[in-house]
Amino acid sequence: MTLPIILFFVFAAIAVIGALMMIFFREPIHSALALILVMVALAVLYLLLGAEFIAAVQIIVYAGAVMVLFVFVIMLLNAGEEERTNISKLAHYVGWPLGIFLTVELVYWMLRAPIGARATTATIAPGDPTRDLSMLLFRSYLFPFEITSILILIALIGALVLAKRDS
Amino acid sequence: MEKDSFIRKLREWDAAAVVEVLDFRGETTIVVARENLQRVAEFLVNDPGTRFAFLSDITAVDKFPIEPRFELNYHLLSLERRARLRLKVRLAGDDPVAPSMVPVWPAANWHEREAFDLMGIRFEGHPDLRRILMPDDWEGYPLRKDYPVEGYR
Amino acid sequence: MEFVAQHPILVVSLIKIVVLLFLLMTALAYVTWFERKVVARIQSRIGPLYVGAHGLLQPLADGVKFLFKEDVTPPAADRFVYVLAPFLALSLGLATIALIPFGPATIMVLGVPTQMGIANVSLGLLFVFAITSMGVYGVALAGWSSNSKYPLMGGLRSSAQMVSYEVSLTLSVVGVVLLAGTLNFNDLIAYQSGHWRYVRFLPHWNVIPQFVGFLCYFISAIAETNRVPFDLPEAETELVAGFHTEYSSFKFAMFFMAEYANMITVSCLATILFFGGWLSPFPERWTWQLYIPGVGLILGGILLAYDTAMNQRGIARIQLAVVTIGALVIGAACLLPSVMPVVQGPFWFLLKLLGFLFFYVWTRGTLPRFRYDQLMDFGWKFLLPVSLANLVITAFVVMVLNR
Amino acid sequence: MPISVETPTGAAETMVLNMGPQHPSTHGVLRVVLELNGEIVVSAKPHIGYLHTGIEKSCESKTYSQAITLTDRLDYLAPLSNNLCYCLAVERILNIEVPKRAQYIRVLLTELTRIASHLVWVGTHAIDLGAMTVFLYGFREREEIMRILEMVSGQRMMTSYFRIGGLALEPPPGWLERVARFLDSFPAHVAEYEDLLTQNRIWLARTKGIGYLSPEDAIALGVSGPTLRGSGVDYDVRKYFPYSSYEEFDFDVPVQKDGDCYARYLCRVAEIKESAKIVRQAIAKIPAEGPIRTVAPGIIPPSREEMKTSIEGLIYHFKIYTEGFSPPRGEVYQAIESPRGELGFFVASDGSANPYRVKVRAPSFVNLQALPELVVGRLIADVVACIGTTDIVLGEVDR
Amino acid sequence: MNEIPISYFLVLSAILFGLGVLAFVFKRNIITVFMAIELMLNAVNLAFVAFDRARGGPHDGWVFVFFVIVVAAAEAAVGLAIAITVVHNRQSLNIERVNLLKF
Repeated sequence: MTLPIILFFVFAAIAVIGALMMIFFREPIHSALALILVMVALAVLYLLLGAEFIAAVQIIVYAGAVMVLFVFVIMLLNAGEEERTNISKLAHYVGWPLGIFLTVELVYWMLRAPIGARATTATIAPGDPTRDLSMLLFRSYLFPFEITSILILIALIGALVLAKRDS
Repeated sequence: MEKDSFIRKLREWDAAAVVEVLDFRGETTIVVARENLQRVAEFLVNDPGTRFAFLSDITAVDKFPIEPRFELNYHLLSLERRARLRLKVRLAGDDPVAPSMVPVWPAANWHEREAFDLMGIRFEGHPDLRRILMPDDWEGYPLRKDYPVEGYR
Repeated sequence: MEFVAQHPILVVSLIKIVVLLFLLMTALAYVTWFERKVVARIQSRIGPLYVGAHGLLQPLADGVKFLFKEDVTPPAADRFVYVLAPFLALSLGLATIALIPFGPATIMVLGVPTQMGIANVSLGLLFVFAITSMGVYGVALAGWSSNSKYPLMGGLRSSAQMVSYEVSLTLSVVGVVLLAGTLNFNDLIAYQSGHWRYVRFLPHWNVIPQFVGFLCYFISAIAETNRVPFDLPEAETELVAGFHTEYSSFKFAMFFMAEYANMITVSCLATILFFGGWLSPFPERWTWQLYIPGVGLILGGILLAYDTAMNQRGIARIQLAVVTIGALVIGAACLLPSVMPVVQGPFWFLLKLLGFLFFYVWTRGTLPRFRYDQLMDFGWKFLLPVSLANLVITAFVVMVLNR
Repeated sequence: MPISVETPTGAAETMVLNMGPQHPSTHGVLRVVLELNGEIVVSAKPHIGYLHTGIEKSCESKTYSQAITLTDRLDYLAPLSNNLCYCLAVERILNIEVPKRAQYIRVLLTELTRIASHLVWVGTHAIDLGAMTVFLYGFREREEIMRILEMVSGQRMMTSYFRIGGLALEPPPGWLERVARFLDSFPAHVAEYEDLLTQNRIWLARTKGIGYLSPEDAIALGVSGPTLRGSGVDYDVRKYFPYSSYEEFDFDVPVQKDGDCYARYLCRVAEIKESAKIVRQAIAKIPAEGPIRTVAPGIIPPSREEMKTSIEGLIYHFKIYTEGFSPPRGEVYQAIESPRGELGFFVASDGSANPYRVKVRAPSFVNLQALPELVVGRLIADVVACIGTTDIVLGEVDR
Repeated sequence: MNEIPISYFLVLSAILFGLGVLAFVFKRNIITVFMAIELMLNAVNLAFVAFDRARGGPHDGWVFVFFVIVVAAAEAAVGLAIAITVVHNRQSLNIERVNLLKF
């Protein structure tokens, strides 16, 4: 057991427990907090994978902005406990088995993935990773990058139009 | 004397409006009948010769054993004429109701609420006649002379 | 034990964490004392006076008071979140300090050369922003979980305020990053060493080319830490106490400490990004500057000694005597040839930090408070465009110069 | 205890916020029920009476002289104004004239309390808007005025220094010099407040255009004092109906046209300076020697010397202090310009030794009525500014 | 020494994705349903980063994570705006009540 492996298991456990808590909590704000926990744990895992920049972005954008938005909306709508309604019979009886089956299947295929089976984090990429990322983003992927900025703008305007009360 | 001119104007306008004129220490008081109060007030506010647009105060006085028991004093001020005038209305003890002056002077709102609260005079046509100083569930009208000053209610 | 021996960095880091946490907690307490004294001076008062000489033990007394006060939880509160919020606020406030370097990498601990500062991360600046961006939760959750109207409004206000000022805060430092070409604090400071080529007496600090960026940064930082004139989330005279209205006892103290920790963090950042971090403002050839910390402390000690002898009586005299001797001893120690180079970095760093903290208090003593909509207008319609323009111009200049 | 609060507009998306009675910026125990849409005030209802002490009723069971001490408790920031107004009213009923020296001293002291009151106002208003330093500066100067009042009357706040027919005591020697010293240092201090506030961008943004009150509305709502003059109406009782020799003093009545919080602020600051001017003139006018009480046997207590030396003096002294005096039947309404506006005392006498009815026309009470007019449609932060500039004292509102 | 098999990350990613699907199916609050989507996106991101690490080389995987995060942010903004509108129109956050295509 080396330190990175211990760290991995600790934060993987935190992520899974957080995800479970998100499912089982009834108050939306508690669910949101659990999800934030998952995201922070994931950020640490990214660090273990050597993706510092992605870890920082994960926290800044996901935990620091998107989830703030969620919390903000929950506060604004003063969302209380979920009401228990009859969910569809199918989901009720087959939901859990199907979900677990899906998970197991995914795990199986992930383990059989040709790339994942033999590699470890020891594989070290040459060069400065953040510099490489920026080169990729602003050279090879410049067009998609610009498209996403337009997407953001559209989302911004769309959110504004949707949330604005009709006067 | 300018004050006499107000009275003269009032008399010219409606001879029956002025019931009585009192003068004490340079203060002129015009006693008006309850029915005429609103008309007189409107005249005093609107007539260019008087222009009592500023209502300083409304005071209710309880003359307990004497009838008519209540006196309402409206202290008026004319900023243009630099003059004060007191309108007085006498109300019977068993019928302490006066027309509300809020339409004429918006300032009367709280003054009338206070008179209602502490003296139990009701104002007809008041937009929001609730107790103002005393708690909402208070019984009795503390400033009346027959209100016990000591002991428990 | 073997595990520990295998990971000496772990042990050294733990030691550093403990030492820094202790120093930071003390500093937080004494920043309140500092603030009260300075504000009192501005307002022609004396400030804390009776607990200890010059009120020096006042922070201690406050701490004890906070610990022993009744801890009230509103019955309608969401207990879990209600308890979580102050912990979140304080831990996030303290966590950022871990990334701040207080001096160059010179000390040896357990045979490991290490830096004054806990972590040296290659994307240090980015991680500081990552942690501060989480800071909203403490305030927002506190406001929401109290289940009371004033805290809710304070919480909503502050979430909006902190999120919007974060944008201009981040944008205003991008100029510096563009100039230095790095996000690492050590490299950022190294970039600022030396002096300008033509104006030899001016240190090569980023504040000179990035003055607009600095102003934007510092204004946003004041807003981000919810201080006057942007203290709307806790606007005392409107929202009673804003998001922490319902908090009492130590939970309240935690919010208080978090606020001061945030103040220290953003001041540290300003020091590192714009004022050359631990670098001294004087050129290196002036070797006498090495004596400044020691001589300064000794002079301060002498002043204190004079005060002790002339103005103090009784127990205050003893307390001050202890402080005086401490100052003199440390000052003398700073003159030892082995210690002298080590204290240079922290000395200049702390001096600059203190300057920023003083500025914070100064604004608090001078300015009225913005109204909420004016604050938002200011953030979005003035600060953001200005910092964006600063960014664009800087990028252009950097591009032209690098060509 | 749940308090049901009606929402006047009944809109679904609004929130009702109880501002007060325990709130840092309601200046006491005012409770304003605000209906908010977001942070915008849809309706505001002031609820008062938390400090109701029944002073008017209490006055009816006191003798005329005893009632003076009650008037101190009305507007506790300017107690001497209340004393003065009540004494003037009773003097009117009695039809007695106060010696000139006493009149000038009255003017001087009431103007000092006006300065003190306005200083407290500037300070509290500033701290409401977040500028805390002005508050402490204001209290620094007020402290000096309090010391002067203590020197003259033995009390800092509830002085009860004015008595029917004159003053309570001969002021101590050297007090005028002290007032003069205060006046010498005072203008520099006022300049300090103005430095901090008058041209401050944030201050302007917080007060300019906020809480507009048109002159017509102001008159209709009976608003008086600086709140009225901020709307451009130059009504000042000291000029319109001079009392206590105010006609002999040369001063201006500051008037501003804008009718917003800033205009009211400017009015009050200018008024501080005008008051200082009046005080300076009063110092020059007050004769060194002369009676401080009028002579009216059976009504005004004789001087100490007379009480000790003549039998009539002793008898009058005993009678006045045990059973009081009985003015003729009649009722008067006496108004003065208190720091907050037209302060009126209606005193009715039935010929007995106790006032039959005392009614206080409290300027704060009337001015507070205008609050909903000022704040509806604005933000919560503006409510604070508007409560600040209406300058209410709850002791006077609730009586 | 400092090696973690990449497959660990992949398994974790699969588990998180499965939990996200379950949350999506079982949660009835419209906001928590959005959160379930975020969880699934996060799981996918983890897989991206892990694969990227396994490949070494240029960090195309990171670029995709970057894009996913951006799209998730946009989605959250629009989605929450829709949630607010739904709540204003239906007075309920329950997703079962939002069964009409037209209000």
